Amino acid sequence: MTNFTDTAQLESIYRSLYRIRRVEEKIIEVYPSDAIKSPVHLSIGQESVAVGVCSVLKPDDIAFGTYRGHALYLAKGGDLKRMIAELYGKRDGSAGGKAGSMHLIDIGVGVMGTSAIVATTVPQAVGYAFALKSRKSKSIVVSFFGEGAMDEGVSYESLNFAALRKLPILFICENNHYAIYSHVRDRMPEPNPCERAGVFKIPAQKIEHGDTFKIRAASEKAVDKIRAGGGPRFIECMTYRWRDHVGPEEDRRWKYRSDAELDEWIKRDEVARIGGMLGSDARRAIEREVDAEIAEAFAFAEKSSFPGPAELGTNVFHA
Amino acid sequence: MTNFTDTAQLESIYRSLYRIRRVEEKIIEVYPSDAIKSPVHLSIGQESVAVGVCSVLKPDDIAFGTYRGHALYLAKGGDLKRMIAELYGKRDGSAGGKAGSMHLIDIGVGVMGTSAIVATTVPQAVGYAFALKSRKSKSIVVSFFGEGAMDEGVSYESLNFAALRKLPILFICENNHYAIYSHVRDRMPEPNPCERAGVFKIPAQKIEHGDTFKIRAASEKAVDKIRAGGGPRFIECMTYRWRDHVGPEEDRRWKYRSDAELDEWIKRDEVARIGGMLGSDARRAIEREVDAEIAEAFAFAEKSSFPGPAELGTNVFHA
Amino acid sequence: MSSMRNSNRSLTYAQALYEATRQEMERDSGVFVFGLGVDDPKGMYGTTLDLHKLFGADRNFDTPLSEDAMTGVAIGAALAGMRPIHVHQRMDFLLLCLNQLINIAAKSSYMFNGAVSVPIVVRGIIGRSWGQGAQHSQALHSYFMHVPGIKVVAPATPHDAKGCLIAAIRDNNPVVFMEHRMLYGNAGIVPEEPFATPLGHARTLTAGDDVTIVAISHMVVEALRAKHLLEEVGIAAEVIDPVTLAPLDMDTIAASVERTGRILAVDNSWTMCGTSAEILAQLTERLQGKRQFRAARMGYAPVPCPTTKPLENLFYPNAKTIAQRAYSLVKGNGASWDPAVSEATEISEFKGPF
Amino acid sequence: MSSMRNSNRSLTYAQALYEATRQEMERDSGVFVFGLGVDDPKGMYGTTLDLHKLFGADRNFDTPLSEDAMTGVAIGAALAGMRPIHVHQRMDFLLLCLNQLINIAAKSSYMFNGAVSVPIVVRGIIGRSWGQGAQHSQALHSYFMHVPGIKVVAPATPHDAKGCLIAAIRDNNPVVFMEHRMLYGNAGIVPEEPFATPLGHARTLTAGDDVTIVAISHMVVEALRAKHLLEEVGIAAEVIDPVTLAPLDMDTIAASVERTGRILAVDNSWTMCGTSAEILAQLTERLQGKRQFRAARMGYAPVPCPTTKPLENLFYPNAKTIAQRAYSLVKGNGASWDPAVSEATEISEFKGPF
Ligand SMILES: Cc1ncc(C[n+]2csc(CCOP(=O)(O)OP(=O)(O)O)c2C)c(N)n1
Ligand SMILES: Cc1ncc(C[n+]2csc(CCOP(=O)(O)OP(=O)(O)O)c2C)c(N)n1
Ligand SMILES: [Mg+2]
Ligand SMILES: [Mg+2]
Repeated sequence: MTNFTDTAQLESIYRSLYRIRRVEEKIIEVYPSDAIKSPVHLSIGQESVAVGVCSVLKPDDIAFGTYRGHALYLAKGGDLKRMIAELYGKRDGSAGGKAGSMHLIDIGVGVMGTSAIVATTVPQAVGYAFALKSRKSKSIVVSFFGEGAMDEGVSYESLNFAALRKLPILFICENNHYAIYSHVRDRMPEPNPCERAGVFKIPAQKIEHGDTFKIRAASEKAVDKIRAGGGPRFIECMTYRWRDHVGPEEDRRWKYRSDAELDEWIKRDEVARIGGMLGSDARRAIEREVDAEIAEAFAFAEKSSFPGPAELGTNVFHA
Repeated sequence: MTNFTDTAQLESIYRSLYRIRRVEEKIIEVYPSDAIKSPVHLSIGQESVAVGVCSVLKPDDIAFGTYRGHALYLAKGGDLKRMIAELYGKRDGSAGGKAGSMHLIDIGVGVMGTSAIVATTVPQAVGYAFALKSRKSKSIVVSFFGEGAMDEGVSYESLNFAALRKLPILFICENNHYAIYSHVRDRMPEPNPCERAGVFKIPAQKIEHGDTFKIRAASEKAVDKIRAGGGPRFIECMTYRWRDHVGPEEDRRWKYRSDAELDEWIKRDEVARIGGMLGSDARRAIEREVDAEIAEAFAFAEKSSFPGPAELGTNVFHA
Repeated sequence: MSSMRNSNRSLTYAQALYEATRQEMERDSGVFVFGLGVDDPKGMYGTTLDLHKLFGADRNFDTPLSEDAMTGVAIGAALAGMRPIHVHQRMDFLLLCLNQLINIAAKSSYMFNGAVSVPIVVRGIIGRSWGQGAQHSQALHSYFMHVPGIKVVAPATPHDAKGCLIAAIRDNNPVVFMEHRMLYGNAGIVPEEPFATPLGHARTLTAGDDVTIVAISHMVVEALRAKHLLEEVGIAAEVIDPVTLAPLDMDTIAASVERTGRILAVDNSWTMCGTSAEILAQLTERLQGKRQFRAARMGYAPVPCPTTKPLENLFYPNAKTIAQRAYSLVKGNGASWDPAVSEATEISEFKGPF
Repeated sequence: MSSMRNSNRSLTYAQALYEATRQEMERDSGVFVFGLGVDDPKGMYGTTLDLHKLFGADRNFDTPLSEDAMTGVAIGAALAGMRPIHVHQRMDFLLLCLNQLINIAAKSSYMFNGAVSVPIVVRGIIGRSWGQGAQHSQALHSYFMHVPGIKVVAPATPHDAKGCLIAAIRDNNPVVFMEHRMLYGNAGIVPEEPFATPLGHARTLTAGDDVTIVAISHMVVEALRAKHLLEEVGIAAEVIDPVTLAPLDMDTIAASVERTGRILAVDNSWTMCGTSAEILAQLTERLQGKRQFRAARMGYAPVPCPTTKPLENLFYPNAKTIAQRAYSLVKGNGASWDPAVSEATEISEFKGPF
């Protein structure tokens, strides 16, 4: 591990990791009841990326992400109750029930709306960074996307423009090896997102094994440079999705990946590893608190009402 | 110069260069008469790229290009009479007058239809190469595009797929430094098309100064490797457009580029340089022949009739 | 192959698509299938399942997430004489393909005066339910209908799924083939032998003299249910499925409306500048001075698709709302009626997780 | 600024666009302009000429050829509170932008239940003549009209060019702003002070009781010429310019047709699933049982745009063909008439080279 010694920070990181993990597990538990009629793309196994990066961001930094957005939303400080209510399709959801799991938003904490179309938020993040720079803001933007987004041409256009204009943006490529069931090596002659970012003269770094501390350290350095006006940076975080691409299930039966590969990543579980670094009392206290908060959020979602017919037509346009 | 000693080949190259130059000059001459009501993107100054590359292609190799397509069309063997008739909007044109200068085609010699939308023919060329490979053909595809196309995301998608599938395709980036009046360094943090192609593990090479022989030599080597199943190659040919982006005029008055830069390139004129390598009799014989052919082609176009109203509705669909 | 064929064999819509594809791949080595996930263990809802095992990895293959270039690749392969089938899990992704489809595919034959043809099939699957929402439920047929040079087919039955897919593959022009995931499980009789259903012909599914209901894609199923509801109140609806949207068989529709004097056009998309607008406009042009008629349109509510079920229910026309609208067309616009009807099973039984 | 203003000041359409942009950039530092060539020596036909010299290189800038990402950049900047104006030299290039415009811009306000707005203006210039051909002459307004959440404006006069552009910039929603290069040279009276023309209101340009002609963009000019031709044969045409296409002011159009009993809808695009289809469909819905009417549509010929002049002439409606069609609507469909009319000067005098 890195020289990461501040206990408060360690606890805060564990809290964030554990909270995401437990929210996802609770979703898995509830899902068979059909209370959540929304395609959930779970972050289990990938928590460390959002947690590591967001641990160095300020509240008014801005994050753009994807339909696999639960971890990012929570790590950046998104409201848990409104998230669960959104999954339930309820009026108190972050988008009043109109959006579901794939389109979380909490602009108060800088979580911009996520998208179900791969790579679409990448240029938006760049545009937001352009605005911040124009306005001489001290804030920065982080753009989270899967390695699948690196197949899309718009990502190259976005990297090029961000570099050309030296924009304050950190690109985080969450490389979980797969786009649905398609391995990255079947989509790229060489799976080299960092090298690809590099041709735009964007400093790029790859972090192996989903190591939370290394992701945090790399992000910290990158964010400092970006804030100092150094232009965009790119970090590729190797990670792994434990569950099926979408839905609550395990997916070993589909045989598109080997059990051994999956098991190796499960062994690397960052939640367990970092939890193990805490004293057992401290750990249990965090877990109790988080569990209670989650129970409350699901109860809140259960109790919230569905939007009524009049809400069908609201907010198509902005006044 | 390279060790290029075969006189017949030298003559053939000169003929091709001179022919393109003279066709363009004749277009400039005729243009003020409004006989050509078509946006002409002249190749003057850039002849060596198409000529150098096409000099190593076989008739059944396939070329895809752009709206700046006169040089490619002619170098690959396209019918001159039908080209001029097409510029005149006449029935005997390569597309019956429906297409004009931006959409030349002569599939008999492997010139696929060019497009007025930047970068659109790049993936088509890749698709054609996919078909050739599937069918175990010995032919290859060459995709010509301006450096402006390297701004478009679809080019990265295309390079990636071509490399992934090891397709028989040669990418020729005609880097004339400008997209309309926009310099490449204002569009790329570093103008490095070769490096960009390289991340897809496509061998890439840059040829300076529009040198016909170097372009030819590089193409020859690349084409050999491609034909042997080595997958895609990429050549960036530095070149320069002497005239305005579109239309017959010079464009010094627009001041988007320096006279000095333009004059330096005009000094490098490959038509004059290579013409000077020929004996004056041989040279004059070629020029006479070509001039006569061109005169004939323009006369042919003049005489051809316009399509009639019934042709408005033909060929929307293929039977 | 055996000559003993079961003429009453039933297939689902998804199976019919699979069979059409497999048979065409057997017939013509130039036919190939590609797109995100086509060779994965789910095989695009079974419609492309394991085709690579039968025909090789070059004829049924996954691609990078590069919809724009892959569309160009399809066009390029078609220019070389092949017959690509490009599959998109959601039609919404076609918004990435329009430069190639509209600027190139639809125009090449004309622009090059017949020198080339672009025989590609673009399969687009319309999503619905379980919170597919604003970006996974769009149907873009009107975009392709608007532009000359491209055909559009939207079969509603397993029989047409097979016959039209074969026709689309054999067609020498670009064809957008629109499917709806709520139709995939529906079963119907489908001949085993390959057959091509000629494009451009509407099907009159039920005869009736009171009102013509033209419905598109999944709305055909809802319209047929509505027809049964309407029977209960003595209204005979003639349900027409255009099947092909470009070219659109307006002769059949106009002849029906000339008889019934009433048209309800139910689209599986928004009405504004959509297929239902075109149908009403053409009827107005054709029947003016000949036959007065009453007209109404239904389609998506004029909002992006919401995810939560109660609002999604209001977003789509259904058997009940179609029947009600037809009822008021027939009885006069004030008339209302509240038929008892439960949600279509393909919707109520759909359980995600996607 | 001086209070002594010339109330009869004349500007061209292009100058009006320039003035609107400059004034809004002065008013609001969040307004910026970008797109291929906006800061080049030609300044997008003068509409953005040298704005960077007035407002700095960050507020009027050229971009790489990356339409898809640049559209996303516009959206992102708008999410951050800015008001980008993204300029496209040809509307055809918008086919590269539809994923961002349709899947994101049009849906964000609704999908996020009002938490964000996307105040972007997308300027698309329609090309025509001198062999622009199939890929440089398309008008895509019906694509944007089809989808809820995005506005569409297509001013035909210098006055509306200025007023609508200002309104579009101030609007809190995505607005597609459609221009036509054949309108750029037309002059008209335009107030100097900034003014916003409220979106969603049609203009009745001439009053007439015999036939309503609704025309779009450059077709407004041709329709007005047709109106004069029709006067010669005693036919009074009411020419309506919808100005805004989404939302479409059907009240004005329907009231006119209710009076005239005749509608000729002339679009600057294809008719199939286009604006003219929507207009006829809504008239049919609104006037049924109330007023019978005769109807016709005109638009691009149902082919890709050919380049050669003799065929291009047949591709577009013009003053003569519009007048003839209106004539036969009024006199009965058999009636024909051959008015003497020469080609519109903005077309005949257009000399390329692009
Ligand atoms: C443009 C587009 N193409 C295809 C899809 C279908 N799709 C949804 S998720 C996905 C995989 C994306 O993989 P990646 O970007 O690596 O993210 P991950 O799911 O692994 O987090 C695909 C192909 C889509 N939503 N958008
Ligand atoms: C997709 C697209 N965007 C913009 C344009 C407008 N345009 C026409 S040519 C051109 C410049 C292209 O430059 P380059 O690719 O370098 O080719 P060159 O003209 O220099 O040969 C541009 C921007 C277009 N035709 N297509
Ligand atoms: Mg992935
Ligand atoms: Mg160039």
